[in-house]
Amino acid sequence: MTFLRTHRTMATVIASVLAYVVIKLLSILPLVNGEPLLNAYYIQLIILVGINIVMTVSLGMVNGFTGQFSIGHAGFMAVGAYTSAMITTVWLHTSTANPWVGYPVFIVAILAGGLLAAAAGYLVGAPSLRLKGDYLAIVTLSANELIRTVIRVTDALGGPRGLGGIPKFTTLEVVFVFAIVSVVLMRNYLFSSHGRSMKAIRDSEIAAESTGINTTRQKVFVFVFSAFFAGVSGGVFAHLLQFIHPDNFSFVKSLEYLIYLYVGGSTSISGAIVGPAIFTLLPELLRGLESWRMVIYPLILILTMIFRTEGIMGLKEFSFILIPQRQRKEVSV
Amino acid sequence: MALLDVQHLTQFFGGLRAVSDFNIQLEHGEIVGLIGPNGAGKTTVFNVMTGVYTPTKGTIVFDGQNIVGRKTYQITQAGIARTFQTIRLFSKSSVIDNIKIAYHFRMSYGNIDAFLHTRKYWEGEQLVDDYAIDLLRLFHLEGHAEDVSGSLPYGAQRRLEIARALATKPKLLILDEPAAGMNPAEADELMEMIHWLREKFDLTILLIEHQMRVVMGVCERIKVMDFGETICEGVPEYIRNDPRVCEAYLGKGA
Amino acid sequence: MGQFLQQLINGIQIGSIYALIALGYTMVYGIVRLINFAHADIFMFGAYMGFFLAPVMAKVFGGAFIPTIIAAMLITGLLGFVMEKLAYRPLRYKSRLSALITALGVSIFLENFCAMPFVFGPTFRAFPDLIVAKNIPIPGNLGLSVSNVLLLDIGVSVILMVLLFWFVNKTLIGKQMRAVAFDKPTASLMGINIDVVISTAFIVGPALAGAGGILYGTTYGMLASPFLGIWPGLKAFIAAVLGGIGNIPGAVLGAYIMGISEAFATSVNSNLGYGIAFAILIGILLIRPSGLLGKFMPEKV
Amino acid sequence: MRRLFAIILVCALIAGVGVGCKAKTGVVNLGGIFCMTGGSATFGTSSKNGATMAVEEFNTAGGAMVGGVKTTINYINEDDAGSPEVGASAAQKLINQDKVIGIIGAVMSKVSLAVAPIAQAAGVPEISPTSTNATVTLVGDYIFRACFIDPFQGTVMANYVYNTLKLKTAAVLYDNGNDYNKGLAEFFKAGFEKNGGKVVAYEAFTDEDKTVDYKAQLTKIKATNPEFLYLPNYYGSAALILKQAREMGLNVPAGGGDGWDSPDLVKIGGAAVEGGVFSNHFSKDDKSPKVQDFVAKYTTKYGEAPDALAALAYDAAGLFLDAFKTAGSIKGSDIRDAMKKTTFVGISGAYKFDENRDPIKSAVIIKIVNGQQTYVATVNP
Repeated sequence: MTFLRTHRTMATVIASVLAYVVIKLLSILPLVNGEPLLNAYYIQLIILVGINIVMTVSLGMVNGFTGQFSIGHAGFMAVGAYTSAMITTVWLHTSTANPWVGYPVFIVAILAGGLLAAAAGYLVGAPSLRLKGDYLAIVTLSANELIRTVIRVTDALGGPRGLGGIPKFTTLEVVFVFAIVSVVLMRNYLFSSHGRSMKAIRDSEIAAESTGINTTRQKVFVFVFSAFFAGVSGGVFAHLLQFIHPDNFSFVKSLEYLIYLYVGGSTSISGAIVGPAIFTLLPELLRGLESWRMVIYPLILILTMIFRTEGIMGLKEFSFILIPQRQRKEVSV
Repeated sequence: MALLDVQHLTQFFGGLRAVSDFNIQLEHGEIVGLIGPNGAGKTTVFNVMTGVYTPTKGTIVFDGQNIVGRKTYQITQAGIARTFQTIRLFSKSSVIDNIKIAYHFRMSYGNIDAFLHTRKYWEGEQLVDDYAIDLLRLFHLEGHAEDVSGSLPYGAQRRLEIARALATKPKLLILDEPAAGMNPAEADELMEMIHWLREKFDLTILLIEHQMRVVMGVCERIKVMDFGETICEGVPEYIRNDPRVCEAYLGKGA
Repeated sequence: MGQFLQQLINGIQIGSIYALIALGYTMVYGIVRLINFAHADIFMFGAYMGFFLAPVMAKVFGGAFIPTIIAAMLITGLLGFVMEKLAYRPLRYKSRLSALITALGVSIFLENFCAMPFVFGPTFRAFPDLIVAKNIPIPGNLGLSVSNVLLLDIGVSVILMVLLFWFVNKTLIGKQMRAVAFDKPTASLMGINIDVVISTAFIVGPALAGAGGILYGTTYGMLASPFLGIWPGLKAFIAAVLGGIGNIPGAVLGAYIMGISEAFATSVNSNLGYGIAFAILIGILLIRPSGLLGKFMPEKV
Repeated sequence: MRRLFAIILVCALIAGVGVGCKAKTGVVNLGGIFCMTGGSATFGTSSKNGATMAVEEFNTAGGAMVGGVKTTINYINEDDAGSPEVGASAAQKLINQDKVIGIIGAVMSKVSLAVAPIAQAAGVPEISPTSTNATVTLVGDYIFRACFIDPFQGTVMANYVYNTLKLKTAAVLYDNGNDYNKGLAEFFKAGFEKNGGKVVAYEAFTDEDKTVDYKAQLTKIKATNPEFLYLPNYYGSAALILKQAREMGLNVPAGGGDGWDSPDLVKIGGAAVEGGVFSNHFSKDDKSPKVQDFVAKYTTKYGEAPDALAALAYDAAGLFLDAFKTAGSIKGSDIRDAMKKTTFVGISGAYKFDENRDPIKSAVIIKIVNGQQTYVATVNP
């Protein structure tokens, strides 16, 4: 137990692996009428939750912890999705390749998608992060729609027909590894000197600047790596759905991530995990209501915000998110 | 050579001249006060010196380098630290994190270490933690290390802001109305602390203050500004008796 | 040349409708610093009110246009008032971003609720002809023409905007609104009832959007679905930011720039007509970070 | 911990909706995926109505015999909200949760393309009533469609305009965000130019139903003096475009594709759409009892005349159920094989699938005369 307390990252990984094993078993063992408890439908939802968690946590880095206001996250997701899909589907026909070739190509492809998304993030962020609050929001939203317009009028990317025939590389395992690695990396960054600088910028940019922090560089860097993770998520998403379309990545999608983030709690990584988990599953849970579901869903959203203004988690974190405190030497007076 | 040499500093905002032809030289180890009625341009001088505004005209040489046109963070890194008229702590961060943030630009690890929590990260964190706790101890804040800084009592917030400024290891510390909102007993403590700071950290201190008792009690030299102009300069005794100062504060004929 | 002028006219027409929506965004923003995403849906609501009320009004009053637009403005004003009371007031002194997410929720709710078969339904609706469209050729050999609908759009927008300027600048409540927009705590110390001012903004803004909805219906003759507000709303919102959000003349200017530039961009390359609005916006904000008429207020250090 | 949370949620999900979908003796599930919420809900509603009607008729007629047991259909309709992602989840639910024997849907190609890989992998036949994108059925051999693909319909109109109407120049105005629009536009252009005609203006707009101002494009088109205006849009946009075109004095004949087929075309467009010609699957004028019966029954049941989407969904479901009956099996592969060999005669004519599981069937040309759809000609492939 001491080990688990002092090595939280390790503990998180072990817990995640255990959770994976449980889910995997539940999806194989015939428990209910000779059928597994978790069928492919649930697995698909779990995978979507995983992707949305990474999207939301990465958005939280910019919006929640650095205090900026970006609402164009789906644009970067689009860049990653299209880049990776072009590599695996159009340039290298991996759908027919064997998995030993396919998976390495897939990994390279989603990383390439992430890098291109990061480049796009730099192009958007570098000039515009000097804008404050809502102005930054509008620029990011516009960039989102510009990216979509470019995809739509580019026939090489499928244009309005979308891009199909993408091999299905995204499995439960892939999403587990992807989500855990991404969240741990971002969590680590947050609990570092750089992460403290992010929060300093959020609390007072002027004070941060006057304590020697190059706030512009820090903001741009956060924006860029956030776009990177969004891009990789896009790649994972494309290889789940096997078909992508410009409409998948409209500003409406960006607003969805905004909802996940603020409902969960924007200044808490745990919140950025809980928010998408609940609000990805909620519309599915409401399927029985037919067209009422999209009436009930926003009502639940509004009530959540009214009664939990700071989001479900507020500022709290699950204990596994926190970095353990080092024992300090005795305080002498 | 003077630590700080400001020559012919002039600052316009649109058509408004906030500061005109301001000059000041600070020698190493001095404590100098800048006083004047509200709107005299004192805070503007501070803001120009710390790179918040770029001056319309004039030169600022600090420690042998011209710092005009540099960004605020570069000036801080060069060795000028400040506090603010209204407290600007990182109010949602813990007290100790406020100090650690000021250490950031000297932190030994980079972005990659931050993502991966490498050995370098852990070493750096240990170093900064020790450093920060020692600094807090000097300001009697160690018991509050993990508290959210916004929840501290006012006096403690002032102390923390000064401690944070010191964590950047400045050569010159500029304090913008450090005694604002303090009662006489607290102000006395502050005066003591300013002297102690200079000795302990080998500082040069420039301060704006409205409480005359504090200014007279702590400063070795005082500069008086009104409407952006310097109206007189000298030791406290001299300033106290200068009619122009009285006039600036109370109006003509007073 | 002829085509150029015709495109200018086209742009002014669509700009007029954007302007009426943009004014609501900017008023609400100026006073409570909230991007009211549901504003676009109030515009939709106004248009549907026109659809349902016009036949009734025609029966009762003989003429339909003026009674319909007034009735729609009253109803959307009421809707705005209720919306603020129920959804935004509980969050007023809490997080601004929570209010934004709530606004998103209200928007999704209005769209989907109105799309229910027993409310407005999801189907296309032919908007009743409140006035009979006529084409008036402009004398000269350029082949230009304007329709009476276009003149109506511009006329109604201008009248409403003039009324709004009068309201904001000359009436007591208008002056109070400006005071609150400028500095809420001080205004409240001066004895201004903030609740009343905010409610007023949430009545006047939506009422203008309601009028915009009627003009939209009259101009285009069709209501596609209760989701029809999204895109005009987004464009109008961008227009408001372009002009300097919180600034009333700015919103009008932004809306016309938006409408005209869209028309011209479309005439150059219709594939890019949609995207151009966003490109222009990014360009302008990078040069003037507070919008065209917005005042840059540096943070006091 | 996080995963634990997910598990709890998933368990809640199961408790909420999961259980209780076991097939009773003699009843099997058939899934439908249509856009019931969002901006295109009106298309989804028509489609759902058509499919529901086909299922009800099938059950009334006695269902099918599966292994000697009389089996009827329980139709489960799911919403895709017009989004590929939501459509994929709906498909997973239908296949894994409800164990459907087939899927009718989706309306839009972008959704069908996300549904198809799932249906294909699970071996569940899917038939889309209206997805015209050629790549939909190429996903695999379980994927069918009930409508023409874009090349056929676009070419039909190009030939008709050039050869029958004898018009030599045309302008095209389409939605570049919609694959159906773009497909028709491209093939019309190609066909028209191949015949020797000239497309003098080829303009686009964006975002189907939300765009309502086409004046900028029309001003440009008017300057090129076309003899014909091809509008491969849905009825809403087509009616609006024509209204605005007529308002600005662009009074040339106009035409489009099966997206025009709705009573709302005339309701919205009024006099502006008078004389418009479009390609369609069937004509309501058709005196065949099958068509008349369908139109009458649909109108009584839903209070409005059926549009093309309703008719095609009705056909798609009918075709699937016919194959199910023939196969006498609930196995996907058996139904698929029966579908491949179908000779089903629906509202839109006799169905026969080519090797890509696209139907080979004739098109009709319809003209709006006095606000009524009037049969003009039949074009065979």
